[in-house]
Amino acid sequence: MTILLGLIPLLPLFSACLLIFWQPKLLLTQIIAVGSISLSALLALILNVQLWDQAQFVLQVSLGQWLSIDNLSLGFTLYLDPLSLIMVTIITCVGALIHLYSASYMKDDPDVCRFFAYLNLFVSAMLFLVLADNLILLYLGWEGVGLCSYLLIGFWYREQKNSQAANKAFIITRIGDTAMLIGIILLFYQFDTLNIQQIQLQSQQLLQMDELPTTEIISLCCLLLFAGAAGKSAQVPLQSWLPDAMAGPTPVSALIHAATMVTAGIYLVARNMDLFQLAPDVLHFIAIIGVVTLILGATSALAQSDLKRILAYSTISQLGYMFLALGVGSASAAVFHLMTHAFFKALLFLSAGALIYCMHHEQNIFKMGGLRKSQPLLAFSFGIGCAALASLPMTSGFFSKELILEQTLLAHQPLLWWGGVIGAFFTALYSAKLFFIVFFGKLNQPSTHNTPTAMVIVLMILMLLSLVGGVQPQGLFTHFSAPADSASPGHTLSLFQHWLPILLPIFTVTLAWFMFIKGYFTPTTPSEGSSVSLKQKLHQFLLSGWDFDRLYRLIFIKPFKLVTEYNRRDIIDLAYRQLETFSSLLYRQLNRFQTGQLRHYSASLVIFCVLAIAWGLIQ
Amino acid sequence: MIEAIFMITAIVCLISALLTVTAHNAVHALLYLVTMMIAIALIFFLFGSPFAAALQIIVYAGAVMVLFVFVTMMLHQGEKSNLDEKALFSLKNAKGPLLLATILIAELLMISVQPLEMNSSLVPLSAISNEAEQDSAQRDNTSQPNSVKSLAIQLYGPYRLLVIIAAMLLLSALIAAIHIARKTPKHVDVDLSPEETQLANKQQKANS
Amino acid sequence: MIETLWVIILSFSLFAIGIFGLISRRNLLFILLSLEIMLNGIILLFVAASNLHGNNDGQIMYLLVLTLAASEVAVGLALVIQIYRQQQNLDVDTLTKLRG
Amino acid sequence: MMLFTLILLPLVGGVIACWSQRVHQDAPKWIASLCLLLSLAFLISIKLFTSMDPSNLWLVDETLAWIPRLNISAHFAMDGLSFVLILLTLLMGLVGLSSAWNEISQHSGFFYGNFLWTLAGIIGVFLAMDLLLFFVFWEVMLVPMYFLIAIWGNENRRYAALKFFLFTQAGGLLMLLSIVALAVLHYQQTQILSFDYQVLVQSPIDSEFAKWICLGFIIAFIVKLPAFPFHSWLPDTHTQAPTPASIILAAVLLKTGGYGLLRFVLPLFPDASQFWSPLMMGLAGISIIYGAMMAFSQTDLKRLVAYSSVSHMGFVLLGCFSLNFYALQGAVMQMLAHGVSTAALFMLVGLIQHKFHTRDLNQLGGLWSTLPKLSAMGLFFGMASLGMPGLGNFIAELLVLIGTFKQAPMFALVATSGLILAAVYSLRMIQKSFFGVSVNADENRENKTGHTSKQIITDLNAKEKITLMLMCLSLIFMGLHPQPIFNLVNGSLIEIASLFQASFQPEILLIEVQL
Repeated sequence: MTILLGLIPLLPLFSACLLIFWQPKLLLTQIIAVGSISLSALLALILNVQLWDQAQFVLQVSLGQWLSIDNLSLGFTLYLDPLSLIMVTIITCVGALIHLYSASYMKDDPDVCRFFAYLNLFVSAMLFLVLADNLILLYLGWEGVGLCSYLLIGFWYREQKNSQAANKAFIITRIGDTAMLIGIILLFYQFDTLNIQQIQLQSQQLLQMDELPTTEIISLCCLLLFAGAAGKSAQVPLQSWLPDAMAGPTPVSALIHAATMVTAGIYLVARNMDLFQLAPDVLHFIAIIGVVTLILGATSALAQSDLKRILAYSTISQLGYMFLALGVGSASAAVFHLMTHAFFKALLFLSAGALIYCMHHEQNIFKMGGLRKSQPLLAFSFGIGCAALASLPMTSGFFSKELILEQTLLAHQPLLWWGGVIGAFFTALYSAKLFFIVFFGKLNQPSTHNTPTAMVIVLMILMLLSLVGGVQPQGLFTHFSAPADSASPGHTLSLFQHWLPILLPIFTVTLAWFMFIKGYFTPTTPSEGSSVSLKQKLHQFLLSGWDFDRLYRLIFIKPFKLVTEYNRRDIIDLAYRQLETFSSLLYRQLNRFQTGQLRHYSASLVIFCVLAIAWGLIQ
Repeated sequence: MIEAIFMITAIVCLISALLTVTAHNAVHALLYLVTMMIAIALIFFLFGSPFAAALQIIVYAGAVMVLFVFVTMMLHQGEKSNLDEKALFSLKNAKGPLLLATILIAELLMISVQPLEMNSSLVPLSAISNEAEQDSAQRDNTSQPNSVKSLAIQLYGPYRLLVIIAAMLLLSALIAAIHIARKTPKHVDVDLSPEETQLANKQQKANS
Repeated sequence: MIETLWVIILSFSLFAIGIFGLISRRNLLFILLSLEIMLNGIILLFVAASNLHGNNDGQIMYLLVLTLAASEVAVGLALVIQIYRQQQNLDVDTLTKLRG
Repeated sequence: MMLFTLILLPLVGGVIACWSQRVHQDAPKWIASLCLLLSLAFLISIKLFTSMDPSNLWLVDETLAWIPRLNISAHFAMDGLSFVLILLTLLMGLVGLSSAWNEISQHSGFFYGNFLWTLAGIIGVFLAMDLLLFFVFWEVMLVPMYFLIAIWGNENRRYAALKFFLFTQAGGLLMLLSIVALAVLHYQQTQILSFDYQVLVQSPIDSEFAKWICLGFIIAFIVKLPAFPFHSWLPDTHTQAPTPASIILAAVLLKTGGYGLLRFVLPLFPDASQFWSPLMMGLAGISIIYGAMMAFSQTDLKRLVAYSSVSHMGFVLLGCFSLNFYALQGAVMQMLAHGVSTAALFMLVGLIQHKFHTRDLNQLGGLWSTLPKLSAMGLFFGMASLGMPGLGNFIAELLVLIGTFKQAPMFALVATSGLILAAVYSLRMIQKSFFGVSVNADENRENKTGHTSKQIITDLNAKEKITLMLMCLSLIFMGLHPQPIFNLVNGSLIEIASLFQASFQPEILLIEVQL
């Protein structure tokens, strides 16, 4: 069975190398790419089936020794336990579906082979990340994923803005990764090993001891690890790259910016949950960040007019939910929401892709109206996706989000709970608004060709998953039977707290319907007059994702550019060139003494002798 | 008695030196210089080194000064160059060098006065013959100092290298002088008057 | 007996006169002449010293200085002739081609 | 005599190459490559056939009489560290050769002669155990490099060559001064007059002068390894040097500075280097940040890569002076990885300059559409230079950071921010040269078609593809399986590290050093 585990990450890697070096024709690339991913998906499912009954299992396979100096010894060992099994299944299944989808979506693109090579490389890096047994191997997967997202966002490299978006994504995630690297190194000095399991064991022992040892170093490590997670999963300080990352092809956004890469941060925190338990204030900070991001994402999604940017902001807010769940200590709720979110967000993105595909690359939602009749399938899939997003009852989104809200309540965090509820309200509002604008109202642009069959199949499967995904995998809860979950069994939810999350989505959807009928959802035209109304300013503020871009440009980019531009000719080099000019100046001065007059020379000779003798006499 | 002779020759020497320096006419200067050299030769004689005196007269006054006379003869334009000379040098605009020279004399005298309080005096040849015997022993059998014989022995004894160097020096000076003074075609012919030189140049341009 | 002091005074003054001539005169020939005067001053000292110490070193040195003076004059005068050929006058102040 | 022949081979090869130009136009190329391959084989054979007793640190150790009166002997010795660096020299020599294959046309004999003499000088530097012999080879490797730059360089090559020579020469003289001072002090204290490293290392001198002598050595090596205040010769030299010369310069000549620090400064002056280590770590931090910021603002491609290597060598300096076993391993690894990645980058930039006759970033662009293979390689090596895990540079920087965090967290923090800046400038380089649409590729094709036929720009030819592919594989090998290199260098670094950490008990000291 361990060989299967070993094969899962290596298969996409082999196919990626094959595609890079061999660059076969279209059909062959599709077969290799989709084949390898679906094979590893199959392997993952097989593993699932075999390990379904065992509650607690650990599978380890070593692919080779990486480096061992003094007491730092790292190896390429893969570690499988219920958490990483779930992650592997999500990644490989969603990945396989998206590969199938993009096989037809990208078939008329000239360098398809490069696209599939990057996609395969991405999936293998993600699998290494999830299956890593030590933090440096995790970091290897982490950076590999960052690299592939950079390559895929900037896939259509001809437009300048695509490669700029790719640069922005890579640099912002790189900031998070460097913070994480510092955290890893500090962890190495704290626990003397980088093996994740040993760190968890040592932190559990530390937890048993009543007096907690040097907590501020451990909390610093946790904070830095969270910074890395925030970078990768686009949380508040480092989230401005995700909306711009929509410049890449839609399947890329579906796979990377909805299902897999952005969840790496959550996996990191979930995997090191015992370590984070040692730093309760960091967990609280994570929860706060989660809520802030959740509200930011939801409100900004309201003001967007581009279909994919709305979905990007909604991903940010759903990730905020997951971090909220992690912050209150229930990793299982977070991972469960991660799973459901992966399915319905992938569905939303892929149907959006199909929509754009048949509206021949029109992405502004106000230009697509009344597509209910011309695209019934897309309307249906979009409907299910939006329902799951808005967490209408009986959809998978409902179960996971409601679980998160319940966990926040159990963890005695009423304030955060209210934040979550407000977020849920806004989420329901913008998803309903999106659905109504795109599929109801008058038809102003006919959709030409309908979606190919491959895409339809994928959409069907994803619809099924996002509906039935609500059933919680049995293994998940036993893995995380961490004490925090059952912290306060006695505390029961008050009636109001129990029913509000159930009724809220239905109420907001009807509210949205009325607003749509009244025509509140018209695009706010920017007024020419100097006096920009408050509504205008608010809309602009939300449109740019709470203006983080302008803030960063002001604080970091402008001074950095100013200093580097000023210092282009290297002040130090200038100093050495001054040396040169000084010596030529000196030459010109001394030159004036050589007049060429013979009598001057002899006179100066005599004067010198006179002075010398005088000095001799004085001594 | 020797003291008196020395004093006279010294004064003659100084006056003639001063005159050579301040003379306007080149030939006068030369002649004054010759008299100075002869006076110095006499002083050498007084010191009791006849060989040096003879050499001074023969080589220095005789050969070197004659060389000077030849060159002045070649370059002297007669009256014109005397007039030029007046323009080139006049005592009133030579204040600076005069001042310098006097300071220098004063300093040199101050130096010479200090260490020599022990007024040793130079003894003419005959008086010192007795002390010479003792120190002549270490030197190889020089019969008596300052005689040409002992000079020659020394010259070709310990100092033979010096002789070779002097010879080399003279030889190189000879070659250098010949080479420098050689008349190359593009030079104007020094003994032609200015009009003839233009004529020569025109011819040269014609036939080249 | 001849007072050493006087001899030194004589040679130093000859030397100083030579220097005065060297600096003040602008005609190259006269500069060479004053050079000769300086040399004579020095020769005087050499021979006086040789006599004072009773050995022949001074005279040998005199011989060397003599050869030096002779060769120096020869080369000097050759140069004077060449300069005269090019400049037609021997004024030192006009010969400034070698300035910096 | 083995090591002496190792130096003699390139020297003699150079002479033959230089002479052989008269025989046939491209005879020197073949002779040079033959000579390099021969010396590579000789080096490998030395390593394989020498006995492997772990107790004796030196693989090969031979002394020849040189100046008996001053007890100066031509003492050559090779251990793991110098073996690895000589291997790098010869490999980069071959890479330089392959890039010079069709680029150097006029009087190529003299070019290959100089090329091989520089390599001989560098090998000498890595083998010399006697301080004066070290100084001799230190100067010997400069002179041919000066000619390489001054004759075959780009537009104002004389200025750059002179600047390069003056900087290193000044450093060298300072080193000579400190060598002599060291020998004299050593003589005063132990009555043995010797310049030999192995003798000097036994009895480190303990006088307050030791600090200043150590500083003399450090400055000489910092000028060569361009650290912050003395780096301004590198960008000019690289922009004006021909591609093979700048490959050799970047890949190996900078490493002589790092090697000098490891070999002569740390062991000879243990307490003095402890005294200087905070200042030097500060300088390293500054040069990392300064190099990165300067690289960001450059428009000339070669200057950009030059400043990036200033930033990378800052890591080596940081690694050397954090006096910790991990950091030392990291520094050596950084020297190797940086050597390979920068040599490749310079080769690519040379190719771009050869094909487009410009190094200006603003005129380049959209290379991916015209030269896909070259751009793919450029992307790979750009990623290597920003420290992408899985490649050699990352391992090196990781180890240096681990070592430095233990010793001085503040400097390590500065260095990690250097990582971010590294990403910034290499992404800018990749984006401005490979992505986007070529700014004037279309215009200059139109106006050029007037007189020249449409200049078809060919992608990489077979030879270049092989060299670059080999370098990619070596970087990946260093990234995923660096253990052999660590084992090779282990012996000498334990020696150095044990001087500094009293508590450092290398339990793996006795393990058998195996390839």
